[in-house]
Amino acid sequence: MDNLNKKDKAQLKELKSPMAVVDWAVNWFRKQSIFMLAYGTGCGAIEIPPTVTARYDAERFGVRGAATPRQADVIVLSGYLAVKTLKRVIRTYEQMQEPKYVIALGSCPINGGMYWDSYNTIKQLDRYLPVDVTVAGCMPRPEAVLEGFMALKDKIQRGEAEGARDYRDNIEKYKNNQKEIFGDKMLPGYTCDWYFSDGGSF
Amino acid sequence: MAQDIITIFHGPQHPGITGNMSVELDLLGETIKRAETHVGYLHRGFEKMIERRTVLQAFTIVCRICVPEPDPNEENFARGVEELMGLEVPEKAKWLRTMVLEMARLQAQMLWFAGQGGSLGHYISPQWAVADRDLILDLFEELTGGRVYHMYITPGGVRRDLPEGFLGRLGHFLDYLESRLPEYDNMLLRNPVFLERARGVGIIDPATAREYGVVGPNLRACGFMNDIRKDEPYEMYGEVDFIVPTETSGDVYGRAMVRRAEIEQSISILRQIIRRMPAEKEIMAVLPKNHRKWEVPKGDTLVKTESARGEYSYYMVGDGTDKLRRVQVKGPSAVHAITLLEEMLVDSQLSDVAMIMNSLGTNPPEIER
Amino acid sequence: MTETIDNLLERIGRNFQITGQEVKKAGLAALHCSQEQLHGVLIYLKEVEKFDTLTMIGCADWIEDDYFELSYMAYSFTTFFTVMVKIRVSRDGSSVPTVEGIWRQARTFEREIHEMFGVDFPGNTRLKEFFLENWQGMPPMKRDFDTVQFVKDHYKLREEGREGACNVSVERKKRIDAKKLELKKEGE
Amino acid sequence: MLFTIFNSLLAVLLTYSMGMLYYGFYRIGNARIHRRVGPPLWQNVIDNIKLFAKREAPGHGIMFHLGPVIMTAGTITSMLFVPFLKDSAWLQGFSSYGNLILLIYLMVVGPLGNALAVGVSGVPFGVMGVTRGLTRLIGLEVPFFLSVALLMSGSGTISISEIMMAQDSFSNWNMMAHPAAFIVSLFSFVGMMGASPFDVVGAPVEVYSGPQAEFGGKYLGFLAAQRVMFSMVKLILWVDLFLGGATNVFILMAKSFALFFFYFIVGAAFPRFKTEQAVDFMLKLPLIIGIGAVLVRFWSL
Repeated sequence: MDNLNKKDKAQLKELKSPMAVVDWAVNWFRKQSIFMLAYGTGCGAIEIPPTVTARYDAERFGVRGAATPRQADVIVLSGYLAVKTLKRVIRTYEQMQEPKYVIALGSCPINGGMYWDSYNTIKQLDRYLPVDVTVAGCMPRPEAVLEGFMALKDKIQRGEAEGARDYRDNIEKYKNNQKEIFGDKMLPGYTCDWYFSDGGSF
Repeated sequence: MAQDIITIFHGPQHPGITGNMSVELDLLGETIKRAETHVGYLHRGFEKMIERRTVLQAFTIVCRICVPEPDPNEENFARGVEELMGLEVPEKAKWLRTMVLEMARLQAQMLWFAGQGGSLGHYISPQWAVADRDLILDLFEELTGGRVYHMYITPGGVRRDLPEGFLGRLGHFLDYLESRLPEYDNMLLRNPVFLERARGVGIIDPATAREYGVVGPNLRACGFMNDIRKDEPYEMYGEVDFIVPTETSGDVYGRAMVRRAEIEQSISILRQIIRRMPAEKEIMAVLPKNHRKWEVPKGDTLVKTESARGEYSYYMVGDGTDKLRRVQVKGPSAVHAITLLEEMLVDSQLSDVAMIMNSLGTNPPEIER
Repeated sequence: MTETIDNLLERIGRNFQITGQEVKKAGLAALHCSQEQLHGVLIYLKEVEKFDTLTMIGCADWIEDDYFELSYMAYSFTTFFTVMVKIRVSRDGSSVPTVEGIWRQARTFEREIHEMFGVDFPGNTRLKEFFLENWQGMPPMKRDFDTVQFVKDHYKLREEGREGACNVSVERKKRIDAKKLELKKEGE
Repeated sequence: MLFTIFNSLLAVLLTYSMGMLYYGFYRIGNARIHRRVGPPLWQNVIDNIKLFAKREAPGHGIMFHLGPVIMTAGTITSMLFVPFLKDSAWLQGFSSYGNLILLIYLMVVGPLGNALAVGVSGVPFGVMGVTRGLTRLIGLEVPFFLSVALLMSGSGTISISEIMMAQDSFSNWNMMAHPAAFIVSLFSFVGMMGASPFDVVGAPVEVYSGPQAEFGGKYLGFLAAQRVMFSMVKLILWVDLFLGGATNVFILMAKSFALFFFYFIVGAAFPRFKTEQAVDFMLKLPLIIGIGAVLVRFWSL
């Protein structure tokens, strides 16, 4: 595989135990092949087509679209999330297979952005979902989106992109936060059953 | 039989839905027996936010109402404020606005082309069209500083004068685009499979179109020659020559042909603008003294702009303070994407949903704001 | 004789009780009438004057005087005139019979106003949840709905992670002052 | 015995690596048509290994697990009944025991396994995709059967090896000897490979990705591997039947790549038909040519 770059090679040399090498290799494959589920939750959706098409060509970096959550590795949430959308996003996220990552585009998922006083959008995405990479900007340019993917790749290679594990470990916290918004109209319990070892429910 | 019908949700996360909305479909086999649209996934409460912001603050957010084509929103908002406040816009600014609106129309049509090809599983057309659209975005970036959101057409004029040599570069781009159009035709619009699929599908008949108030290319594909640019000319549209292309079939193919012809018309309008752009420097009206607090007098007005997908209407109410009492937006999708779509989808096939939604130019953020 | 909007208004005024009328700009006129007259005027506009389309139903909340102003904007494709027919309804518990029977697209506009302002439209077949999901409490577009308070109550605005954030105008002033000082020193 | 097992493994390995190579080319070629750079050649291999390296995969009971297994088994069995080379002991599988008619049956096992698995997953899009696949099969099989029947009656045998052996010189290739059969079979070839305009089964904008909608992780990895191998089996079958077979692996690759290139160009140029339009299309032109050729054939007998 001659497209190992210098950084990768340097990392590889530092590894000592065989298991570490296996982990490293698995992470390398994970980072080189990213199936993206582009969920157009907001304005940023308009910059996804340029990112994956001829001008910016994300496929060069192994990023390609996936049709369904089951096949996807990363969910790209492009912009503000209305409450109604958030529910679907959580459902979609829970359907994805581990290891799974979240990239949030734009200022709105970070702190509400220019919709900070809107009654229908959430202000901090990372209260409800574990976000691995946020790309700031209103809206981020395709270069920035690609840069976000590069950051995610670095994170995967280092083995730190473990948002899904975080979600599993702190499921109570996340579910409570989600409950603050949805109230009694929470997502049905079976959507996250597999996160509870004892089969608990919300 | 009732038990043979399955109900599925098409969207909101689905590659075949144009944006973040969903259609609930009752399917018998693959034939749609009942459709119900669900919107609201993008509702931000713009009208509430504009209520809380002064005119200039609100101006920066109105363009976010419609992502694929933000400029008609700016235009409407600016023209509404000017009408309420009685501002007189200099001629150069009007020409610049017309130019920006036409460029926006052009890029929106390219985006439509991309969607139309993608919805049929023809993956060349999105790639080419989106890449060519990016060249317009580059021009926008040079002129306004923004790629997608420009915030260029301000109440009272435009924000910046032309950069040096801009019109020449625009001309080059138009030449390039014109040379590409035959390829687009060969690739998709004359493709036998496209003809097979697009003809006779998603028909809006003229009476329904009138009754529902369908606008834009969707209306013109039914044989009506209605275009706000011609009917109630604004900015410099009264000065430039263009024709309003029409078709009579009212189906997906007819709409595609109307849009295709509109690309040519936009190119021709832009060429005229390049030729006739005045050299003067005045691009702003005489503005109220206090820039931070424009007081909009009491009164209301309705302004309309023709976007690539049809007419945008803004109902704007001033109440004598520095904030607008109400700005109500009706995007072109609001008429066809909810009730009309539900009726159109009945008895069509699941495979056609994406194609019909694309050809109508359905764009959820402008329905929900 | 060419049709003018004044002639049109005069004809309507002859047939109906209009409480006020004005021409806003070329091709746009407003009529005020009572709620009882509304349907008559609209049917007249559609059937006799050939106003084919309802562009939108505007709604403005005049909380000081305690009424909503509903504007039905009819548009004619032959003369390109828009006529706003305005009625006033009370701010709470008001109900206006639907105009769905006149223009079918009114269904959507009424559905939205019902959700955003709480105006009831008896007879509308699609009057259900539209943009908002599971919304309880005051309709959000009413002016007495305080969106900032609502945001504070329901969502957590980001507080941690903002320590480095600074007040832009203060920072800018500091920088300008520093620059001035520098220039001054250079001048000396 | 050991040799047979080794030979079978070799066949699996060869089809897998050939398939990955071809589909790598497919992605790069498509990217070039799209005027972009495209992924590296081995991107498909990376994707595949990554899918196997995923920690989770959704399960829906035993039948769901068996689906991809049945599909892969169907593929490998069909592979073993297709001789890869002529005049060689290598890569023959069990082709001496089987014949064309058996193979036609085996090739349907895959979709069947898929249908069973998708059925238990309960995903409506998957069920719809399977239905589409079976409907399309009606359209594809008829021209295919016609061309195969022509071929069998022309060569006087139903053994693939013998059909292959009979084509000893270029003028003797079945594509030259039976041009009508070849042309008819090309229609169903494009359809069987799942290229546009017949790619109705997994159309993402219509039925998500059809039968694959619920498969993730290792299941999807199996399906992806199975898909490329099955494509290679079809390519090799066509090489055997119409292009005169191959005496060594390089000729095999050259010939199958020519066919693959044809499929790639057709797939890139066209949008997608609707399901019934695809079937309609198949039952018009190819059927007419096929029936005409059959009539001519029996007239001359």
